[in-house]
Amino acid sequence: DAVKLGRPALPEEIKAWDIDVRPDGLGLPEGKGSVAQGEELFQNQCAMCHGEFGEGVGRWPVLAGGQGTLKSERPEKTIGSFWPDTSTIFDYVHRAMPFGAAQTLQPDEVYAIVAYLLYLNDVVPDDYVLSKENFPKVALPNQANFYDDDRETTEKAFWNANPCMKDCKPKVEITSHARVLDVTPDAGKQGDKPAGAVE
Amino acid sequence: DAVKLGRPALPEEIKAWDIDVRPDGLGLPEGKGSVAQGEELFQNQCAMCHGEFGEGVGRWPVLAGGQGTLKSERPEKTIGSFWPDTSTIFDYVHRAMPFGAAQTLQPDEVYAIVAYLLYLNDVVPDDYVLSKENFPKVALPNQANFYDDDRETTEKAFWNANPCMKDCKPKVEITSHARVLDVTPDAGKQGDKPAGAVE
Amino acid sequence: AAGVRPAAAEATPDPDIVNIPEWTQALGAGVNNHPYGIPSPFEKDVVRREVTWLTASSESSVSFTPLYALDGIITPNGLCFVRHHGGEAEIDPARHRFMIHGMVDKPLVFTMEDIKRMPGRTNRVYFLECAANSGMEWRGAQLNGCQYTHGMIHNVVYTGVPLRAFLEAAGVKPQGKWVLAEGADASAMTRSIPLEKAMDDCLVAWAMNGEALRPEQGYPLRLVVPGWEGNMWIKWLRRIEVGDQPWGQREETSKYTDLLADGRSRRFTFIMDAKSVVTSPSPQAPLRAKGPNVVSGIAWSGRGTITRVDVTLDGGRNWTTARIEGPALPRAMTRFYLDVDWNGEEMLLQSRAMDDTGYVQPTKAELRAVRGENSIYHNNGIQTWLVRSNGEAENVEVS
Amino acid sequence: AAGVRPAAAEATPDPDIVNIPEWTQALGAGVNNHPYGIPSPFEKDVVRREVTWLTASSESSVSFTPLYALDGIITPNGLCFVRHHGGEAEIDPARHRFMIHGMVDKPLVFTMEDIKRMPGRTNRVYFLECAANSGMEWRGAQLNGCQYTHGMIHNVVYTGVPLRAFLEAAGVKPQGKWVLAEGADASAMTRSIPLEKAMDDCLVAWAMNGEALRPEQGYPLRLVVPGWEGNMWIKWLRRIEVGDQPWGQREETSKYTDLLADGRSRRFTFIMDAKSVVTSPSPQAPLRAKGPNVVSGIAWSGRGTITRVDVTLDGGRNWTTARIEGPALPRAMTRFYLDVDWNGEEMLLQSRAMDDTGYVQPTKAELRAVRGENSIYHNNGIQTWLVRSNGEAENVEVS
Ligand code: HEC
Ligand code: HEC
Ligand SMILES: [Ca+2]
Ligand SMILES: [Ca+2]
Ligand SMILES: [Ca+2]
Ligand SMILES: [Ca+2]
Ligand SMILES: [Ca+2]
Ligand SMILES: [Ca+2]
Ligand SMILES: [Co+2]
Ligand SMILES: [Co+2]
Repeated sequence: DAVKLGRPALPEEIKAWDIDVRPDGLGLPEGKGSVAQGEELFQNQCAMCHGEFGEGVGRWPVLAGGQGTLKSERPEKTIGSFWPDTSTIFDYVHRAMPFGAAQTLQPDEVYAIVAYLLYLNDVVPDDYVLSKENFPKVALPNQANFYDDDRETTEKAFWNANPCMKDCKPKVEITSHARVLDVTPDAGKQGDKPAGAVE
Repeated sequence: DAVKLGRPALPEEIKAWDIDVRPDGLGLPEGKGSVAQGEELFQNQCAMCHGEFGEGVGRWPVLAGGQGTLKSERPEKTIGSFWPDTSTIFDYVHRAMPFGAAQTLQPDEVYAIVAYLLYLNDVVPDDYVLSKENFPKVALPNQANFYDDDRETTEKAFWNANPCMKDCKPKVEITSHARVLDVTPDAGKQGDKPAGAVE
Repeated sequence: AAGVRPAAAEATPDPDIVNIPEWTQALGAGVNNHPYGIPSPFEKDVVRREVTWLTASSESSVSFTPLYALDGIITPNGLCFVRHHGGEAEIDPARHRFMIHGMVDKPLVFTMEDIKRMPGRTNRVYFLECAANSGMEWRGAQLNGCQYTHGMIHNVVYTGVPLRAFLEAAGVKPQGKWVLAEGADASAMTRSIPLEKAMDDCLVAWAMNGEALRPEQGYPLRLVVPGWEGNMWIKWLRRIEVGDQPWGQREETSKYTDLLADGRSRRFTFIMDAKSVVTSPSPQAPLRAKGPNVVSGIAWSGRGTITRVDVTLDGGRNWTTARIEGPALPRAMTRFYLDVDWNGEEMLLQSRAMDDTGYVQPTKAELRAVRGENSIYHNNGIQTWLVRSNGEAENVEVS
Repeated sequence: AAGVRPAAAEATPDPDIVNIPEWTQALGAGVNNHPYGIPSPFEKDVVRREVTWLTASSESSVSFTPLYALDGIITPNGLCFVRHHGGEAEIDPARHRFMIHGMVDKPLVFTMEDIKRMPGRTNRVYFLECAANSGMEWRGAQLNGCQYTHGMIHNVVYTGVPLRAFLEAAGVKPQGKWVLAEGADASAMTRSIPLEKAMDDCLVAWAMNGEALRPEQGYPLRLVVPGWEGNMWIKWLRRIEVGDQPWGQREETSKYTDLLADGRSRRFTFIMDAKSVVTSPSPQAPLRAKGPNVVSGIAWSGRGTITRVDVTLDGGRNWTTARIEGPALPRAMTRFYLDVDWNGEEMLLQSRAMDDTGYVQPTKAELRAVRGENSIYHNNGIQTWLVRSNGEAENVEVS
């Protein structure tokens, strides 16, 4: 039998929470905004962290640039260099930005900011106006470079019933030492900052 | 092979900690004390909690009396009415009393206090002097009434492969309600004190 | 208290859905807000509780586990019941020593560092129940809440080394038949334990639920005596002596002996028999609505593994076997559930545990028939909660 | 740092034995000193730690589990690592709602009270590992301590109801293939999860290690996604939407995709592969003496149960199978030990986990050969600690 718990969700309630936007455009609200409008909003509400041109201030995230770096030693993963879907910008900025005042932006404002971020990433020209109608047509440059988890085939060698137990190598040498020797923050002697980053 | 951890315990170290006294007298230190000496010590260091005659002050433990109550609805379990072994008085008073100043009594003082507690419990006369030498001869009245765990035979019926599942009784009636309805101390309405006690 | 409300659809949108709450808009505290975390302020009532009028002093008393608010099988360290006889020893681990002596070839002293270097370290989940748990209830229903009737139990994962390893390192002489375990607190707590048990499954443990023992649980070292009376699990363990007979200590003569109706007393009743209790609903956790509800409870046995728990809603006339959910390990607390659809009728709720020795938890009447009402210890009788139509529950006994 | 001292007999009696310590003489604190208990003051360094320079703000950062000081298999709630993207939401449970909607017959709203009344409640032990755990180490040894290299993992018992029960109550339409899970915090965290997983073993959980979830772990409600990336275990869970395709959310595109050497990226790499690490000795837990010592570590696999862990002392030339001690449960942290007799020679310590699918934890070289060094996520390579003759340990890599 059916569980008699919970109650029907009202349409207004679903609407209030159902703010996600999918790559195919499902979930986009009515609205539109231009690069120019987006630039103003961005400079006022976003640039203090992400930089005037999305280049990032200090350790705050970089949002633009980085094209051609993905195979390098220091990949810069931005909207233009890495993200597959335009919808993600809309969805994420609307749900979580500005950091500290989430979900305060109106649909037209989000459209405008997304237009500006696309412009900063060389995806649209400076007179672009983004709207619900033209939205799904805007593809991002790196979209084709994502593929589904294939570890079970490409890493098949890691399934290995009998790993070596004795005399597995002739000689062992140390190839790398910890870069940050004294990381325990409360022990007083802060070491160098390492190369990596927690994302 | 033998574990290479730990180090030999020195005789002085064992002596410092090996303070237990067994029913057969093993562990008793040299020394002695009289009922009269014990009385003085007890009045000074013990009576404020246990009462002048071991009758207990407020909720502090009763140490004397209670003979003949063990089959009653309110058994009073004291040294004289319940305890099997004299050695336990010596051992416990020496290791744990006075409450708050444990292990401050000297052997002669403990002998004297034990003598006084035996006197209060009608086990020895008022001129008794207890010592390491005469110690094991003092048996306590209830000693014969202890026997080893026999649950596996006397409670054999509790091992019952097929307990009743359906129509196990004709009728069920409530025979007793919680005496202390509102026990949660921080809810403000403290109930009556119950009959039992946590020992 | 409880107010039973019917399940119904809302007519107007719920403001807690349509209005964005502050925690979805403004940033919350940073990740290291509490380097050692604490519960939500909304859980402030989930605490151990002492019943001050039970004892003369807080240093020799008990503070009970809030079983009614807990679930699963692990007791969080901060909520494990506390029973002291001389207060909480606050020990500097660098100054703590552990000695093995008596009828051994080679008396030994270990530092905490030595102990953590011993081979054979292991991890085991065990319940620890005070023999006096439910002791107030021998003469009839007394305290209104499973925190008080059954809250002298906890269940954690211990990390330690078998006591056997230390005994073997010292070399037990052939005459050795018992050990005395002693604590370093102000009660210098002692208990005699048969050598057979000491060599079987006892652990010398320094960690519970992954971290160091809590001070009130014996930091830095505690003896683990699986399935046996909690009082034997010596906290602040400093000494093991091997001997040829028991020591007749206060806690195995004056206390922790079981006075029967005929005036005689059982001693050495070490094992904790199979037992169970419904933790919710219960007096501190009333039902709040008709319809689907979960009867949740715990079962345990010092003799082995819980194999089955039955639940009755009608005071023992008819029983249904409950679901055991989560690991069911030997001498460990086991969680059971029964999903019920409650129409608001009064219920007389009970649970009945069975273990892999075939032992079945007895009724209180069955227990009293053998033991009378003066035993204080080892009350493992079946508990009854009367659940009224308004959802409130009360500790009662039934015919 | 470490000072290795020889084992030796004392010449004079130890003052910590022959002098009665204060805690054996004077009464300690009463039983209800801390109604919710806290660790010993001597354990004050066993805390979560943040590395502030890793991130721009503490509200989007990580505080690491002090694995080097823990043992057994359960992580105490106060020490479970913390990863937030918008700070710690402090939610009033009376105002929390859980909604199921999208491609379902009947969209539903549940209160916390409703959820706790659902049939099918269960308890399960699972590890939760952040996909970025060890992410700093792709380009070589970086941080000196397993708290930092491996401390984005914890392991607790969850109490909850299968997500399936809620999906079935709402009635998933045939087109439904994915669900979106969303949190109520200031990041409104979202992840797409295949419906198959959602219907398999995911739980909607409200308790961890017996008590309510901690605020930093999603109080009052969290999604449990056994064996999969920690980021998917949505905290402060408020919504499940059913759909016919994934949502391409920021945390499954910009983040939690694995950039390979050829510039392409794997997505939907949900499962956490088998992995292990020696937690002691390690840089924060040096050896302090020659002779017997215990190598202690943890192993886990998102694919199933850990069946074996091998340990090498010589950087991988020769391996010995370690003892697994304590419950070894599917998708749960497992504890292993190797007892060693250390003569003071330098060691290159490693551990290698195997699970019941036959997967063997790879070396870092083997991983890099397939993935390069830019992946950030899913670094489950074998960790090496160099233990010097003075007992100090350092994070290194070997040929
Ligand atoms: C106070 C600093 C701050 C402000 C102001 C701010 N952001 Fe952010 N932004 C962040 C942080 C921190 C993150 C990463 C959050 C996390 O860890 O999940 C972020 C992430 C982002 C991302 C995703 C980056 C990535 O690579 O995944 C985008 C896009 C973004 N912000 C856009 C904006 C926009 C648009 C605004 C203004 C409307 C804005 N931000 C205002 C701090 C800020
Ligand atoms: C401040 C109060 C106090 C003082 C002073 C005190 N006691 Fe006690 N005594 C107690 C308490 C409390 C207990 C029970 C401790 C426990 O729970 O383990 C006790 C227990 C005892 C017992 C065991 C009772 C039983 O039934 O098991 C004996 C015997 C005893 N005390 C003797 C003495 C003697 C002798 C002295 C003085 C040298 C003394 N006490 C001083 C409080 C006190
Ligand atoms: Ca949607
Ligand atoms: Ca430092
Ligand atoms: Ca002795
Ligand atoms: Ca009250
Ligand atoms: Ca205690
Ligand atoms: Ca977190
Ligand atoms: Co007993
Ligand atoms: Co991944």
